[in-house]
Amino acid sequence: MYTIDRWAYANRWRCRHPVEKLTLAAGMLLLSLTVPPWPGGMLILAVMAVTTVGLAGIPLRVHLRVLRVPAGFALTGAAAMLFRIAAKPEGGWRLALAPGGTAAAAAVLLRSLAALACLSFLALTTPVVEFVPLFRRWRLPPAVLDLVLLVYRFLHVLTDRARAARTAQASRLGHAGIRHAYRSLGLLAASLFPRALERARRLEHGLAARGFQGDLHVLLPQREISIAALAGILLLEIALGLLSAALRG
Amino acid sequence: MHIMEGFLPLAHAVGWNLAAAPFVVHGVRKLARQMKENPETKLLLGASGGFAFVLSALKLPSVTGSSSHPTGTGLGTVLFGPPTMTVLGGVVLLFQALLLAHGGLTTLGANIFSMAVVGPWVAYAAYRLARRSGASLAVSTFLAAALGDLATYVTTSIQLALAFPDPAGGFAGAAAKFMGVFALTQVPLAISEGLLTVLVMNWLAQY
Amino acid sequence: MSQVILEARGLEYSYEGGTQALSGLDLTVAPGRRLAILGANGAGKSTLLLHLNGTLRPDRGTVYLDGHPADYSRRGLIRWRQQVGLVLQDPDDQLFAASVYQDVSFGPLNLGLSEAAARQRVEEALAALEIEHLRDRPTHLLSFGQKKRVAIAGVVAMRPRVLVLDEPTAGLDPAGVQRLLATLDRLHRAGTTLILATHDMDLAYGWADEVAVLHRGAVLRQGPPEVVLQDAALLASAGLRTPWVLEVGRRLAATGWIPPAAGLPRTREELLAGLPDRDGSTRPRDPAAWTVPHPGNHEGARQR
Amino acid sequence: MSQVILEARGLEYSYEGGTQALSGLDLTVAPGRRLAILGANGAGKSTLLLHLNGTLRPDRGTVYLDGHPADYSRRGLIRWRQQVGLVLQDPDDQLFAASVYQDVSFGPLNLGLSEAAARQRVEEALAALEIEHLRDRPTHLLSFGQKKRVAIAGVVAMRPRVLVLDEPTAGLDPAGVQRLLATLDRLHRAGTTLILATHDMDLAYGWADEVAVLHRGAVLRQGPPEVVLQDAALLASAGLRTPWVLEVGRRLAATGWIPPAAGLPRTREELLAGLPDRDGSTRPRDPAAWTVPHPGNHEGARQR
Repeated sequence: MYTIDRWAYANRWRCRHPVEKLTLAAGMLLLSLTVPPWPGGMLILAVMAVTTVGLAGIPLRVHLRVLRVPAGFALTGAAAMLFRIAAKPEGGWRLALAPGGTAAAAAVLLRSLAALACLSFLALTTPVVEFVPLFRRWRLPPAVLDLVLLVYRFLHVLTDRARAARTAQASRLGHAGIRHAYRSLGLLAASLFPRALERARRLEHGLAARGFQGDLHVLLPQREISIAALAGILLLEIALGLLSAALRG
Repeated sequence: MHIMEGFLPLAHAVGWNLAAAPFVVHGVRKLARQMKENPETKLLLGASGGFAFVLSALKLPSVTGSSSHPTGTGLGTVLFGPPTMTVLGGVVLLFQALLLAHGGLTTLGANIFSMAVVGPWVAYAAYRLARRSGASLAVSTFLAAALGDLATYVTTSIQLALAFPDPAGGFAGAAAKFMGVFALTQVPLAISEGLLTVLVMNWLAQY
Repeated sequence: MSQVILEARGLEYSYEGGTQALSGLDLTVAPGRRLAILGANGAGKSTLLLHLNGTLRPDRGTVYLDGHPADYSRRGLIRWRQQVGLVLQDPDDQLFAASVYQDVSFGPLNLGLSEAAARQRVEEALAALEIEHLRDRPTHLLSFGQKKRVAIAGVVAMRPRVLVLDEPTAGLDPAGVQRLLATLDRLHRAGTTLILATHDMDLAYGWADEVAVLHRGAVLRQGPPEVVLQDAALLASAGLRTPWVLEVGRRLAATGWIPPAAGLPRTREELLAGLPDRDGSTRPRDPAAWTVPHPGNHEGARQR
Repeated sequence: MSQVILEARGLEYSYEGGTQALSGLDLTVAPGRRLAILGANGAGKSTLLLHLNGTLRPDRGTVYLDGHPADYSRRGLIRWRQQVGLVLQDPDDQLFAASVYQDVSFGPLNLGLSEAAARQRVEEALAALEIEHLRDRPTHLLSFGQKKRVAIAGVVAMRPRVLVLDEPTAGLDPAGVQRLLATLDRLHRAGTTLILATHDMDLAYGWADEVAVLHRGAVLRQGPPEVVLQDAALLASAGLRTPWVLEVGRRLAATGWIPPAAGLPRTREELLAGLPDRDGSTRPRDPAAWTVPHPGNHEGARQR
C-alpha cells in the first residue's frame, strides 16, 4: 500500500477537521510562493517539518522519504537553470554557466521544497477522500466527486492485483534483465486493464444489488471545526509572512 | 512528466489553472451528461482512472536511473475521447499529488494543461489522421500514445521555459534546455508507452 | 405472506458469446427457509443468484416474487432488491466507499430513507454483523474476513426479507466460517429467509434445512438435505460428494451401530456424541441430540 | 543433495505501516517432503511463502537454500527462483499472456533457454498438468479450475525442485480438488518437494507427510500430521480445528473400536473401510489399509 495513504489514516491529526488542515497547508503554500525563498522558504520548511513530525506524529524518515522523490525532479529542473545558451563567435550555440544561475536555481529549489513540505503535510495527515465532502459543499459537480470516490476505491483494488502480479512475474524470472523487465511490465499493464474493466462490470452488479440508481451518496462523518485552531493557524501564517518580509528588509 | 509543487511562480501557477479551466469545465459538462444517460459509465471510468493511477505508480526500469512511468493518456483518449480524458486525467493528477506527492496542487493547472489537455488532443489528432490515411489500428494507436506523450513533455518544457527564460537565449533557449534535460527519459518513455498501448489494445480486441 | 416467497420457473439464460448458463431451471423458496444451492464450479450457481434479484433477466422462463411475475421496470427492480438482498462472493465487488460507515449507508440512502432513519439502519447492520468497531476504518485496509462482513452489512442494512449469498464461506478460515454461520443464524431467527450457494457439502448438510442440487444450469433435485444428499448417484452426476458426516453416519447405521429407528447425525458434534461405546451399550449415547430423522421416515423430496 | 533443502531461522518481517507479519519464524523443509503450512487467516502464511523464494527479505533472520544463506543479489535471486517455484492463490494474478501456450512459455524464455528447449519445457508442463488440449485457448476464457492448472504449469515449466503453493484448493469444487491433488502427487513422485499453505485441515491431514502450524507469524510446531494434529490445545490456540477423520478415528479408538495396536485412519476412505461390523467382528475390516501408525508409537515431532 501507499505510504502516504497509510499514514493519513494513522497519524495523530487524523480526526481534526479537514478544513483546519487545509487552511494550514493552503495558507503556507500560498506563502511559500509569495515570500522571498530566503529566509521565508527556510522558515516554512521548518514550521511544516515541526507540524508534520512533532505534532501530527509522522516519523521523520517517512516525512523525508516523501520529499525525496519530488525533490529529485526539482533538482533536475533546477540544474537546467545553472546553464545558459551562449552564441559561439564562429556561429552556432554552446552551453555556458549562467551568471547568477546558482542563486536562481537555489531560490527555485528552496521555494519548491517549502511548497512540497506543505503538500506532504496535507497528504500525510488527511485521507484524500475526506476532501470529498468539502468539494460537495463547494458545489463541485457530483459527477466529478463520484469519479474521485471510485478512482480511489479502484486504485487500491488494482494496486493489490498489480502487486501480486509483479510477484508472480518475478517468481518466473520476469525481471531478470532490462529487456525482460520491460516486456513483463507491458504484459502486466495489458492484462490489468481488462481486469479493471471486468471489475467495473462486477461492481455494477454488486451496487445494483444495493439499489444503485446513478448516485453514489453516502452518509459522511460529522466533525466540528475548531474555531480556535483555525484562528491560530491564520495568526501563525500572518506572523510568518510579516517575519520573512521583515528579515529580508 | 509533472511539474512539482512550488516549482512555478505564483503568476504562472494561476495562469495555467485559468488556461486549463475551460477544458475541464467542458469535459465535466460532457461527462455529467454521459453519466446521467448511463450511470454505469461512472464505474467504467472509475476503473480506468484507477488503472491509470496504478500504471503511473509502477516504476519503469529506466536507463538513466530516474524513475519515469507510463501515463495511459493515449489509451484513454482512444477509448473515451479527449474531453473525458481531461477530467479523468485531472482526477488522476489530483491523486498523484495527494497520494504520491508527485506533481502538486498549485501546479495542478499546469499539469492538467500539458497531460490532460494537450496530450489527449494531440493523441486524438494523431489517431484520426493516421486512421484516415489508412494506417492499421496498431500503428494508429502507437502514434497516438507516443505523440501524446511527446506533446506532454514538450508542453511541460515550454511551461518551464516561460517561467524561467534563459538569460541569453530567452524563451527559446530555455525551452531547448529543458527539453534537452528531460529528453533522456521522456523519449524512450514515449516509445515504450506507444508499444504498451498497442499491447493493451490487442488484448482488448480479443474480448 | 404467501407460502412461496421466491420462485423460478423454466429459467433459461445464455451469456453473450453463447455459453448457456441456465437451461430450464426450477426453484422454489418458502419463507423462513435456509436453502443451500449446491453445484460444482460452472454449474450455474452464480448466474441463478443474479436472476433471483433481477440483475440478470432470463431469456425464457419467469421469476416470481410473492407469487407475482417479477417486474423489471425501474421501480419494480428497486422494490425487488429491497426484498431480496444479494451478497457477491468477492467483497471487493460490492464495496466502493472509503470508510465502512459510509459504505454501509449506501443501500439505506438508495431506499430514499431520511438521514436519521438511514443512520439507524447502519447502526443496526453494524451491530448485526458485529463490526461496530470498524465503522471509521477505510475499506481498503480491512482483512478479507472483515471485508466480507462489511459487504454483508451493506446488504443487511436494507432489511431484505430474503438474503442471498454467493459462496459466503469461500476464503474464510474455520473460525471465520463459524462466526459467519452464527451471524447467519441470528439473521435467520430474526425472520430472514436465507439462500446460500456453495460447493461445500459438509457446510450445506450441517446448516441448510433445504438443498437444491444444480447441474448444467438446471436443478436436479430440491428437498431436505438428509434425503437429497443420500442420493449418491445424483451427487456424483453433479460432480459433488456425499457429506462425510452423512457417509460415516450411514455406514454406522448399515453396520448396525445406529438402530434403524434413530436418525442420522447432522454435524460433527452430533456424530461424536452419538458414537456408541464398545462395552455392550449399543445404543447411541444421546440419541435425543440427533436432529435428523431417519431417511426412511421422510417424504416430500421433489424429484425433477 | 543436502538433508535440508530450504530452511528459515528466526525470520522477522514487518509490513510498512507497522504490522508485524513474521516474528521469529523457524521452518525446515527436507527434500521430497509434502509439507502443509497451516494457519488461520492473517497468521502469516502468505508472507512466509514470499520469503521462501526471496520475494520478501526478512528484517531479521535468515533463509537457507541447500544449507547456504540465501543470496539476494540479482544472480542469486535468479538461481533461487529457478529452484523454488511459487504459485499464488489467485490464478488471475499469474496469467498475463494471451494464450495458454504463450503464458506457460514465459518462465522458460526468461531462463534464457533456446526456443527448442523452451518448447520442450512447455510441452512437459502442459502434459504434467493435463492441459495439452487447452494450449491455444485464450487465458481469459478459461474456467477457474483451468486457470489454476495453467498458473501451476507456468511455474512447473521452470522445473523447480521445490514447488510452493498458496491455498491451491481455494475456490475449487470437490472434483477440482481431487484432480489437483492427483496432479500434485504425480509431481511429488517425480521428485518435486511440495509446500502448500492452507487452512483446510482435512486436506492437510489427508495429504501432507509433515505439517507446520503457524500462529501470529511463528511456527508453533512442525512435525508429522498424525502427531501435531492430535494436539487439540495447540490447534485451538492457532484458531484451527482437528481434522474430522482424525477426531472420529480417535473417538473410535477411545471407545475401543480400534485396537490400540492399529493406527488411525487418514482419509475418509480409510475410515469407512475400517469401521467394524456390529456382528461381533470387532477388528477393523482392513487394518492393512490404514497408513498411519498409532500416535503412541510416534516420535520426532519437534516442539518449538
